[in-house]
Amino acid sequence: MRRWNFSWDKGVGIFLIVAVMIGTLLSDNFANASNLSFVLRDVTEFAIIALAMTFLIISGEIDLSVASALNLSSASLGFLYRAGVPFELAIIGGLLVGLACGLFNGYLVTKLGLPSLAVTIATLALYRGLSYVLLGNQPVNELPEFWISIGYGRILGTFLPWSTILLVVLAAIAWFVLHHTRYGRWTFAIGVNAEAARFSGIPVERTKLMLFAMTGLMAGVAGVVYTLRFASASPDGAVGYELSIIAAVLFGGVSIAGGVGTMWGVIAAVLSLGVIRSALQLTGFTANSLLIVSGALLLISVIAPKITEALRKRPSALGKDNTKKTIREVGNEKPTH
Amino acid sequence: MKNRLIKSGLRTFALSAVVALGIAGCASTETVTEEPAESTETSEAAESYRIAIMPKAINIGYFAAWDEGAQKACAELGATCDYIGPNEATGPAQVQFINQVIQEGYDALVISAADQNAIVPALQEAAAAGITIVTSDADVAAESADARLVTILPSAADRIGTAEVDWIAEEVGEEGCVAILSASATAANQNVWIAAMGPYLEETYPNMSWCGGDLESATFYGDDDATKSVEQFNAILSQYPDVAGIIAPTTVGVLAAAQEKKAKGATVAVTGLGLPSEMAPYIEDGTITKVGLWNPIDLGYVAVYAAVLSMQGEFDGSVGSTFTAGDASYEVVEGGIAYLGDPFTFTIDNIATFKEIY
Amino acid sequence: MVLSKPETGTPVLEMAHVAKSFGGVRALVDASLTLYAGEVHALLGENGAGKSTLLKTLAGVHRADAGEIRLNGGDFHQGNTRDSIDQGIAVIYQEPSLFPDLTLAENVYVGRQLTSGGLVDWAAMEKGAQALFDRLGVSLDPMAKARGISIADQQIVEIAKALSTDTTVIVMDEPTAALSSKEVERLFSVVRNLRDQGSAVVFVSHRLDEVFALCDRMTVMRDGSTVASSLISETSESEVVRMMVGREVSELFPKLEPKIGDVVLEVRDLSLAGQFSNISFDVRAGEIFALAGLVGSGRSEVIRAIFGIDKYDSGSVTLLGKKLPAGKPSVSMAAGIALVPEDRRQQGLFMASSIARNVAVTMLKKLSSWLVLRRKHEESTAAKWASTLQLKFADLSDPVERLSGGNQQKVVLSKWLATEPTVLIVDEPTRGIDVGTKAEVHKLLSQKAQQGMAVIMVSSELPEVLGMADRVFVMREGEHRGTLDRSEADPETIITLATGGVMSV
Amino acid sequence: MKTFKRLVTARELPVFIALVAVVLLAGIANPSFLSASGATDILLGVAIVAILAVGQTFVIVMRHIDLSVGSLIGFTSFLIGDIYAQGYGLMAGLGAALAVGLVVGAVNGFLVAYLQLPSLVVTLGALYIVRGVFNDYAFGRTITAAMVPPEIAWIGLNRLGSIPYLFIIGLSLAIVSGIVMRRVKAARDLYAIGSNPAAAELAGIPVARRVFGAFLFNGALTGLAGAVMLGRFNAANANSGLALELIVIAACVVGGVTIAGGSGTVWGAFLGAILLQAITRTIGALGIPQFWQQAFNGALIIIAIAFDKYLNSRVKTTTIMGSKDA
Repeated sequence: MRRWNFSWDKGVGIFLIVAVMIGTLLSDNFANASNLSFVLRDVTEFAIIALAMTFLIISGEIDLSVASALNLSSASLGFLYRAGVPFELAIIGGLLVGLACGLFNGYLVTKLGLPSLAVTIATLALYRGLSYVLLGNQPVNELPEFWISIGYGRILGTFLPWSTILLVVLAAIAWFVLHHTRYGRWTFAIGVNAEAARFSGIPVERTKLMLFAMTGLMAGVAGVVYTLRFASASPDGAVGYELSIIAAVLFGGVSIAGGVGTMWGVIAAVLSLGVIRSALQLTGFTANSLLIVSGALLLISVIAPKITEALRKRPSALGKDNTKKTIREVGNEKPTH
Repeated sequence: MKNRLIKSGLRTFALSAVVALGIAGCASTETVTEEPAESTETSEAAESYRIAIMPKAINIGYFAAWDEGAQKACAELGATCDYIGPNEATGPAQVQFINQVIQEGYDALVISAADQNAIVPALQEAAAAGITIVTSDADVAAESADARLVTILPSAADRIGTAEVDWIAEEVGEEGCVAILSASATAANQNVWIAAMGPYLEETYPNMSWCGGDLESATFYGDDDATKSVEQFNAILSQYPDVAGIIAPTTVGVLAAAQEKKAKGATVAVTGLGLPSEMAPYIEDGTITKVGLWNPIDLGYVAVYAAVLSMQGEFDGSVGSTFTAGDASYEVVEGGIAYLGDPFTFTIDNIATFKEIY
Repeated sequence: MVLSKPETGTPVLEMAHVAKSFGGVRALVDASLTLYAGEVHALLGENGAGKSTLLKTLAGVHRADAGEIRLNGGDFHQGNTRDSIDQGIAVIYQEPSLFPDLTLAENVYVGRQLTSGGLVDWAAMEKGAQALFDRLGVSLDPMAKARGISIADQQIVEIAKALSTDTTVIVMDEPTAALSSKEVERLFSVVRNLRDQGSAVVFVSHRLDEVFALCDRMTVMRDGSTVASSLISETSESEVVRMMVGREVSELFPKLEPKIGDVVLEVRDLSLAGQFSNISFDVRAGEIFALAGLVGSGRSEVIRAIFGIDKYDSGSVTLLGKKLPAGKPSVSMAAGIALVPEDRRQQGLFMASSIARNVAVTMLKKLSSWLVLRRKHEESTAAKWASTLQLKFADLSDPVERLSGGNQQKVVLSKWLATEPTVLIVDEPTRGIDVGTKAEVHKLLSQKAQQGMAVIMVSSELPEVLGMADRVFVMREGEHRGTLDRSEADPETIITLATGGVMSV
Repeated sequence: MKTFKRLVTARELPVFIALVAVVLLAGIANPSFLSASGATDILLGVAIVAILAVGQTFVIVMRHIDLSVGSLIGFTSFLIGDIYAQGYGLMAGLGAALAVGLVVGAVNGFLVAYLQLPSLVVTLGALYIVRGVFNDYAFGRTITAAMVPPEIAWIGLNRLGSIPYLFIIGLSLAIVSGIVMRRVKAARDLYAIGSNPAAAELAGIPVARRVFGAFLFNGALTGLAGAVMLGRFNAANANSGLALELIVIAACVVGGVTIAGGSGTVWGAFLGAILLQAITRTIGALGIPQFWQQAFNGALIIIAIAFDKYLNSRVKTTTIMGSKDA
């Protein structure tokens, strides 16, 4: 017999539905195809990076440099294009730069054994700085019309942005890999107990390196999407996205302590935040309110499971649950029992 | 003060309640759109236009004055104007609000572009949806000028740049090296002005130079952030100990420079573009002799007129066309630009009056 | 209940009819423990008998639902851990809980640092800790950080901590589990010393030989209740075992007749700086090959290197004629080596994950067709092994942290047996497991060996080594000291080789 | 001898050496850097980050983190000016700043200590909420020099010899906090908690109360530091303090306060803040182009962390139970 367990990711799914319903009730301009396309387009870059960040946080690591990596990829694309490289090649260049950012983070964390929180605060500054080195004070604009129309336009005859196709494909892959392949299992196992994972023959360091690399690559993909959507590459784009992305992932039920989370919870969370933003704007709240709502949602996402847990105290022979989850997992951890 | 805090607190609570309970009722408790302008009855407006007034960011004081002018015009024209925008001055953040403008079917959008490129596709989409777009205070890139009807700018770019050079020349006795404390490296306005300063200083004042030998070495970026601007001010002093004057063509930069100059008792002359209300203490105590700025109230005011007149069919934004706002008339010049005129300067003589205005 | 005649005088501690439930599970039903000053009192019982819960009630970690606790004839206040410490209860847990970033002196005084004038007095703490270390006969630098000191030293620091206050009761929860025999002897002399000075010591151990060597009295628990309490001198090992398990354990080491085959694993000149050097041996199919030696002699390090957890500096490991790369557990695993590690909770299991996931983690590739992981196969595999090893559980989706220690070890064994390894390495396979499960594990290892698996066993328990091994490879200080056949292996020879000739037990 | 040995092995020493090296390097390249005014620059610039780094150290040694400080200090700096401008005076403003700091610290502390929620998530939420409330409260208004209480403005502008008062405030705070963390029992508990949380519980340390207390202290300190920030800039707006949290954490990390908890000192964090500031300034003094500045900062933080790791792994002996990766 299976108990139906309430888990936060299901809560987020319900929350998304409720948010859509409230938005529909409160604003005539909310529930239509055009608004949906705006919401989808707005969350694309966040969502693409969040997919990779989900893996990373589940494995017990974190990457604060993603927004800078996104921008460095965008800046590299612009730099190459301005230098006369064909646009298609420049896109590949941007993707490779994103990948390189991720690999560098991964190298510092897995090979040198440095804590990812500290490392990626440093590379946050480094990658942003390199964007300035590449572009100086000159943003790149006048990108090829065709590509901009892909970046901003919609699929002919529909309301769906082209970038949504990319997002759906990437999300499907991410969901499949996380929940239906051994690589996903490895990710969870490493997050629950990295040492036991190593003793179970899981290539812990290689997996983590791959996860950092993938996060960098997704930042690169997001960087390309970002460049096309805003028809320009500049050194100061996407500032501060990193905390928003991490907030979205955590809101989606991924535990900062590692080992817990679902892909669809994260997707629902990213969409929820887009929907709420839209609903708040359309009902006349200011941008400041969105900050408050984001913060409140984040807190609720960690408080709510505590409350449900307290409500149905499961019988446990261990007595007091002493697994206190803190930021420490970002550094090193040695659970004591 | 107390009321505001309580209001903020209540709003936070209300928002949290919406989130926590997922109930609908609260959203109607309060909204923070601008108070509708006092509806002075107007004769000329047969229909009431809805116009979105979008600053680079709603939290910047300068734009409160800009919005004041816009609201005044709206009241005169019988239009309904909503002051909406992001809380961070970036293009991508602004795009989300341009989307809202499209979604809510506004008739016109008056916007100060936070990013000269990033918002262009969104503006084009808005234009395609039939929205009249006027940029004011900050324009989109010249290549994308067709994304808007017309732009209202304070003065010709070269004039703002050269005026600032003239101010600093006067203060340093037309001698010595000068550095620039700008906003962000990608700030379009500042970059255009700085470009105009470069050759002008070299040609007009033979005994003056750019610190470090060229414009690029003399330019520092404070990112319109108080902390960073102060840091960069100090970087200028330590890198060029002989610097005679600093031009800060940004309200954040000039304020930071004035404060730091006063704190350190530095002798370097400082001028630039500053809000009189913010700069008044420094002008009054002699830290700063002169700063300049156009009147942001006028910028907002004229932009709303341009938008409404165009919707009424009385103005088409083409080069050479003219329109009247209040008691002044404006002509559109090459590039689809209408200029307000020379920047105002503020000194000890007039600061007392202007600090009360904006 | 079999009660022996009480000692004279009032008991220091009386725990009577203590009961405690967690949710619906009754961990303690009717537990009693009486302790007198100047005795070492053994608390015995299988895992899950309730020993730890009873001690944690005393330590202030848990609060009893019912029952009476009296200390020095007065009421014992059941508060938090602080309150218990203040009342003179010191608990030394199985895994010492020091603070690696603090100095040894501060570790001794943690939570109640010495002060003068309201400020922490570092000089006094250094002096105090030094005095305690001297009294315990160890040379430790009180101002050195605790990070990196040996487990034996950690235990000494814990004891120093207990001695630094007016402690009336010292509880030691399996203190010898990770100690070498030499260190055990040092510990015993410290404990006897404490007893002679009038302390009451509660000693928990699964090693009956130690209990009989050290303790004066004992209390046996089973299923949450106290079943017996008597003088050690009035009982015997077999009687104690019977009381603990509630039945006769006829065969603790059910060794089957081995069928030794060809060499499957060749280890040649394996060296790792500071850990071990020039280790060479062959292991044959069907034999149980024991690595014996003191803790710290490099046994665990050798098998970690063979499996690839640590990268060795030089030498080679060859499995079935194929050379294995150094430092690659995944390759070793695929080639047919399995390692049941020493530290079950930290290295062997994903405590918060389900039983099924724990069992399946080593064979995710086999359970996948192309890329897709087939969950049905995962569950059926787990179910198969659970029944093979007679695992006691409610649901395969339950987290393993809800299982008892013995059952947890079965999960670890399952996950490795499921890979059908050529060589199974087990490191302290029965540490902290109750007697009943111990016999089951031994039987399983014997069976697997008989079926042709090569088993390498690291064990600190001599009876286990002698009872199970076909050959014994003895190490001392990282070097090979001798290899003994089953016929020539006896405690004296092994200890002589392991200690360098000095007999210590 | 023993004292000397302890001094040499102290984690703060390399930070200090690096600082001296950086200053000398910059001084050789650009002599004005070594002048009194050059030093004044760095000391003035570092005051805010240094104060926040001191408070953050209390939190990080417990293996926790407080991301809400940037939003909070911005809010209270605005609040002090605003309340003064409304005519309620300086003390009312400081009182309000302290109260807001205490409330935010208490909420963070309660959620982390008593509900045992992860501090990263809790304080990230607080970062957003405080910034949102602050922006809503400020809403386009700015605090100008005329609205700054004159006492605060005076402290921000003046110095003792060539040492700015703001730095003296920071330094005194660091000295006092340093002594507290070394010599006060409750503060020693924070190290124990960060070093081994489960063992701290068993050792009878009131873990929850200490964690709550540290967050409360950091909140109160950050709230009051709003006055320092106001004195420093003589102005405030809705963006004050934006993104300061990561700089503060970087300063702690550079100063040897390890993210994993249990080790590091207030003095180290203070030195770390000065080192970061000096490096930023050095880049300018060495004539490295503007656009390279941020990249250099990032690279230098990486070097600092890697160096820390190198240092620790040298000190650490391998344990029988296997060495742990950091």
